[in-house]
Amino acid sequence: MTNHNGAHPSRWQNWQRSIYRFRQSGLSIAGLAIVLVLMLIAVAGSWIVPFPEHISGGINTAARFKPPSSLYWFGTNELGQDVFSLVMAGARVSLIAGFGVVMIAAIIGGLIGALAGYAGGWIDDVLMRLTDLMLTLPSLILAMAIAAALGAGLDNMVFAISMSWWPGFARLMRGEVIAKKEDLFVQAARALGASDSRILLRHVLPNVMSPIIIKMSLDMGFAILAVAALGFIGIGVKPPTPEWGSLLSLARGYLPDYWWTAIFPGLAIFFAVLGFNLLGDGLRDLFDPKARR
Amino acid sequence: MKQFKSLLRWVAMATVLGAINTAVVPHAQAQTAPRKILVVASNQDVPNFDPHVATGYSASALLRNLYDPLVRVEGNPPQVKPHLAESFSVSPDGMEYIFKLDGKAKFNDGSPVTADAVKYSFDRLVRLKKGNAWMIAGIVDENSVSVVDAKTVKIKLAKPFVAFPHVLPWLWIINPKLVEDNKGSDDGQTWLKSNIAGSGAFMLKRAEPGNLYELEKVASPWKSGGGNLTGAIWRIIRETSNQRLAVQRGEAHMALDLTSEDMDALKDKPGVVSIIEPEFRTFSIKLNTEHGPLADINLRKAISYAFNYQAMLDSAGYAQLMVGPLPNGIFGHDPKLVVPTTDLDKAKEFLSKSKVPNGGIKLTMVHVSGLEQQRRIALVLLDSLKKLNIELDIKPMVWPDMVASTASPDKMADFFPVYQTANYGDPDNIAFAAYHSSRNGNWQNPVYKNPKVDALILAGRAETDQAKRQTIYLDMQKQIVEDAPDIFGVLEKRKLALRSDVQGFIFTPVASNAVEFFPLSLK
Amino acid sequence: MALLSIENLHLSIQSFDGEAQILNGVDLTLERGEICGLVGETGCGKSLTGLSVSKLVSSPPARYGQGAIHFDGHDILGHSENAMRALRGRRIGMIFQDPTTNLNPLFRIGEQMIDVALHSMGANRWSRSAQREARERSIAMLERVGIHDAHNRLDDYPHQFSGGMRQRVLIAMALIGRPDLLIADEPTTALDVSVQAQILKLLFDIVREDNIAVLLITHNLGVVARLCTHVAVMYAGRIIERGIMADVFNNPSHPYTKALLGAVPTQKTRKGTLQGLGGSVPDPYLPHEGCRFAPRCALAEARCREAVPPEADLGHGHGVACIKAGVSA
Amino acid sequence: MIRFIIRRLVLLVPVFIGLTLLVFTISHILPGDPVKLAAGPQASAEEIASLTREFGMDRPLPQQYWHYASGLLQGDWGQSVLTRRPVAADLKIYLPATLELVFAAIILAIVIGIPAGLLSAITANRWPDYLIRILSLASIAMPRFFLALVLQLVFAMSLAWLPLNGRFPIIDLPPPTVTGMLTLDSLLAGDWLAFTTSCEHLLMPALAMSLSPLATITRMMRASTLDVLQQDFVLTERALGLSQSLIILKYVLRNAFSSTLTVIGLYIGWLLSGSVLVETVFDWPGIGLYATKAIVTQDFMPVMGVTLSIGFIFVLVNLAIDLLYGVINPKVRYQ
Repeated sequence: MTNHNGAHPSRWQNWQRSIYRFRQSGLSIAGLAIVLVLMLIAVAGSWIVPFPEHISGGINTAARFKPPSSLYWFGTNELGQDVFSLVMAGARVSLIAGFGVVMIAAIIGGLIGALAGYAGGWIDDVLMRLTDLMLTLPSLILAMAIAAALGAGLDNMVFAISMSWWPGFARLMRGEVIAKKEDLFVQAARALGASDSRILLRHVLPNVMSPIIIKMSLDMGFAILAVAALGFIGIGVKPPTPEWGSLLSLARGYLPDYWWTAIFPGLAIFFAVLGFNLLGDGLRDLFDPKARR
Repeated sequence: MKQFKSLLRWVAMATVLGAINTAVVPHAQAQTAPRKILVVASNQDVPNFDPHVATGYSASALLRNLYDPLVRVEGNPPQVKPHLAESFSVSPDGMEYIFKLDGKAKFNDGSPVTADAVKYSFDRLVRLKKGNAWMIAGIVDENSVSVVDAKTVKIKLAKPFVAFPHVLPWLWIINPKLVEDNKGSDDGQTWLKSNIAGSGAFMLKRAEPGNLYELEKVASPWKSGGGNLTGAIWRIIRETSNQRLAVQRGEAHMALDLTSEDMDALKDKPGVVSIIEPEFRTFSIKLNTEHGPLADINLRKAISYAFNYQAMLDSAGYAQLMVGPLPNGIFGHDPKLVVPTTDLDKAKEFLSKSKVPNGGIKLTMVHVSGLEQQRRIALVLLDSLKKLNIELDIKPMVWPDMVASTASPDKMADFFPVYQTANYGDPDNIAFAAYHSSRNGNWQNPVYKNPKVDALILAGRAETDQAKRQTIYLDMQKQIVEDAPDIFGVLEKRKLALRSDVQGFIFTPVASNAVEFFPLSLK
Repeated sequence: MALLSIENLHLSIQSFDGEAQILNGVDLTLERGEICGLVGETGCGKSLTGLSVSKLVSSPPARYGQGAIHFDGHDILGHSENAMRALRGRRIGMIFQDPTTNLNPLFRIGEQMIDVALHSMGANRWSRSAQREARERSIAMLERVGIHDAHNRLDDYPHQFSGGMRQRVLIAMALIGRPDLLIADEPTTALDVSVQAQILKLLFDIVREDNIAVLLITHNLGVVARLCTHVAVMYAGRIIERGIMADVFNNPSHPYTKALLGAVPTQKTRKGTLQGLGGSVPDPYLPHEGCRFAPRCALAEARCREAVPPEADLGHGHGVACIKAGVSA
Repeated sequence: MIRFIIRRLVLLVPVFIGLTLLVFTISHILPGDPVKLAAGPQASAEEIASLTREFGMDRPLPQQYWHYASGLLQGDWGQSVLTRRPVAADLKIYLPATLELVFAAIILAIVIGIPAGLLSAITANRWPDYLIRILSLASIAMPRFFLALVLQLVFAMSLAWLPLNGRFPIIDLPPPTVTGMLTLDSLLAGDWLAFTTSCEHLLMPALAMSLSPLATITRMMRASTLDVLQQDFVLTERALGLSQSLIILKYVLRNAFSSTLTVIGLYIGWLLSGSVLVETVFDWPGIGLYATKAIVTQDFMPVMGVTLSIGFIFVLVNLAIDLLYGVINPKVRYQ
């Protein structure tokens, strides 16, 4: 792809073009904006929230089921807690839980995939058959079973979901490692007598990071959705954790009269997942444009 | 542009064609069959139909209509009414009961209900020691029941029990011939799990576990009278809001598990009758008096005074605060009893005398996961304990796990919330189950034991003189309040919603959600 | 009046890097029975000229600046898509380069042939008799292009045919509607040499029998020499020399034509005497005055760079767009 | 073709065995003791022991697995420790309900997704395309359970156009069970009213479940249609005068659809596993609710039964999709 002045496009121009493409699609920018706002809320959470005491379980039963007003932006719930504060606090919970799921899955899946890809032979077959089998099993039901067995608590829930989430990363990592394994610089490193683990860690892994990062950003949205789904079914959530899924599930009984207790947590889940999806799509176009939309 | 329109026409046509096979037809009103079928919405499934094994209000409701007990209980305050036994007499010392069986009573396979059937049923109940057997534990044993003649039964109690007639409505009579034919190796339990051998006015017509159970009226019920119902459907609807909407839209005639919010939503809806009545159904938080920080009486007192009773009442909606261990209005209840109220200064005072004068400890509370009311009370407790600088770790658990955790004091959490539904309108029911040390290790009274209180309870059980019985229970209540084994909670009012075309429903404050269909009819 | 006459056609394509001026005033005429070879280096715009005749260049991003394309007297640039559909397949046939990608892989040959035949007959797609008639015509046409046992082969899929056979099917499809004009864009380039000769011979027998005008777009001067009646040489979106094939090939006037012909190795060429042509095709994105060949032309002088050289007529249709024409290099 | 099918079926056997092994090990690794729970609180030690023996929990793991696997072959999928009901019987009741929901969702997703993707590709970068793209991005992010609630709120509660929940008005008797799917059974019984009522009950839950696959099918269809439009044969077909709608709806559609097919197979698995969310909102007695109840009481026989049946269905559906792919794409058929 030679351009006007015939010189081969420098790395900087490639970047410039990708940034142009990223900026060009308004959706990716919207995604980035939502994710940044989400992170801001998650970090600054309890300082910027009108009723911080409600987050840790404080109640005010005198003000039960107040509709949205200037005092309570999203109205109050069955115990008089400010729904806006709970939803804001829920951002931190969901973000951390979602990130936890994606991180654990990436590590476990990454290791298994790297090992399978690099070792090849029967190790590859065994590990990949196991991964394929895990993919055929219903992930949500497995996650529920594990979470219920481990007992209530966000950490158990995150672990349970990541147990059925890692196969995706394993497959991706295996494909990337197999592709990079044959590259010249890896052969050269092996020729220089580098040990297998050194090659894998120093040479191969750094070069497969970008597809992994893209998948992590894309999966973040769906991880948040999975955490909310489990919360919705009521497995693994310990009061007073303000987790969006459980907030929505509790508020189900108050429809249609106290609609705000359900609608706002639901919208929060929707926007968070939408934000990460848009950002993920944008990043995918940024890093490897040849991947089909 | 023209060519683009033709393309649109093609695409639209393809979509319409596709949509036809998921036909969207305006809400065709399924015309109700001429039969009169009562639809009851409940969130509790009925995994087992064996009358001597099953537990839970939904099982009691269906069994009550499929089988018959010796006597029924009806009205407010609950009165014992004849049923299989047309009459019964009690010996002066209250130890011997003689029942005269109704001549017309017959099982649904045609064979008459004889004294032998009654003995067979009681013996099986005592033998299995499951289901409602706990109600007559230690009172009726293998040789209590004897057959006088085909239509007369004599029951000699092992110990005096004033409220015995009130317990009988939950002890059903089974058809010995059918059960013997299908005895199997477990005394007929497997067969009776999903088959019926009763004399009730209804038969089990259709069972879709997890979805619905349909009862159909027997061709010629032996008991005369009753409503014009030809059948009833016990429909499982998990979400209380869905139950409320089902009644609102006429898809169900009764909803049994409504919350206060549901009742508010139903207030002025056409065709809906709301029933909000006090009932002998206590809710309190048991404290672990034997193990852990709460063994210290001063800490228990401090917490009892720090607890935000008003917040609990607000979140419970249609309810009233309990005054002491016994439900308000029951025989022997002392309305003037002095019980802890939210008083932070007293709480701090007791706290300073306790082993942890400035708090700084972490206590645990378990509650049934999915039970909304208990979750709210747990949060009220968490908020109240903050004032004493005590942290609360709330653990939602599955009911079987919770029951298992009450087996021994060290396994039990610091706080253990308990609903106690009176099966019969007598103080002994709550007192014995919730405060007698023989019940330790069970979820009703996991750990609390006080010999003085045990003696008072047993005395109350045997005392036939009403006035003396009254003073016994007054002393008992004072002693229990002094020991502060529980945080006394609320008496939740029973919240039911009926369609206006349901007739003949009489509210009975005892297990009113176990609905009896026989007297009911539909307009 | 000429069957096809392209007058001063300008075409530019909008893209991310700016607007590329592809055609810069193309003039070309074609009569029935004439076979005109349109030659030029890759990227000079000859394929786009072919596509423009049948208005297959989608706009946007393409834009016709000025000029017109008269087919049978009507300017097709003004035609609507439906009007063009009436011409395509019935009056104008087209063949493309690569037979492996020009047949829909998921449909039987017969299905595609019958659809094209139905269109060329203008018949109602759903009538039974029209379909039977279309099937007969397809079989006849396939036999004519040399596909034996066409009756059974109709139900075969494209991947069951060799490259040559597939090109024959495409020829049959293009000519089934008995068009007046055939535009063949590198019809044999993708085939191997042995098959090329057969296909070309087949194509031109039919063309001569049905007296079809042909615009043959190719970069293979040997093919033009053997088969074409006329030739037009294109450079950077403009026809710089055209005329009867013999005139142009025997005494090329435009330096670029000379260089092109010079680059073709013949038996007489001795080792090492083959001269290529320096420089590369000008960049369509940059504005340009004067003769576009100037930067690479040995005879170029100041005048060449000022104005676009008009087309001079050297007698019986032999035109050349170079002010220094006739001067031997 | 037949050889191709037989080879694929034979390959399934190791997959099924692998599935049973995996599910068995997972359920045994999980903490929690269902027998003690089922025996109930008052159960004495020896009663728990007798129950453990009855369920064969005391035997070594490999033996337990062998007993379980051989049982599977004879249709004995084990017994729920809590309700003592055979899992196979429960699955026979609950599985068709979920399958009906999942297939209705997939049909909706295809019927709406394919034309939407096609339209979006044809009108690339014009308002219909942008609208469809934004809607599909939003619907991928929309949580099914929230959408189900909103649908219920709007169409059942306020507009009362559609029934609130459940599979069939319980007053009327459902049509005789043949496939267990009410819509099909009522068609087989020729009962038009039953068919329309069961469709009404099916519409909202199916819509709530179909949103994500619908959005993905639309995006996949758009991408593959755009690719196909670049192909040479489309230009040839235009050059030969075929009408735009004929080219799009016949020639481009089949090519684009064949590459979207694989996504549909993957989504069936996703829908089966996630149906519990929609079933909870609409009280749809499917395997989702059944599994949740079993999970909450840690009764792992039903959980294994549900997980395995979903796994088997997923594998079979994907085999069917591969065969269908062969039908559409002749080149594959003769390899």
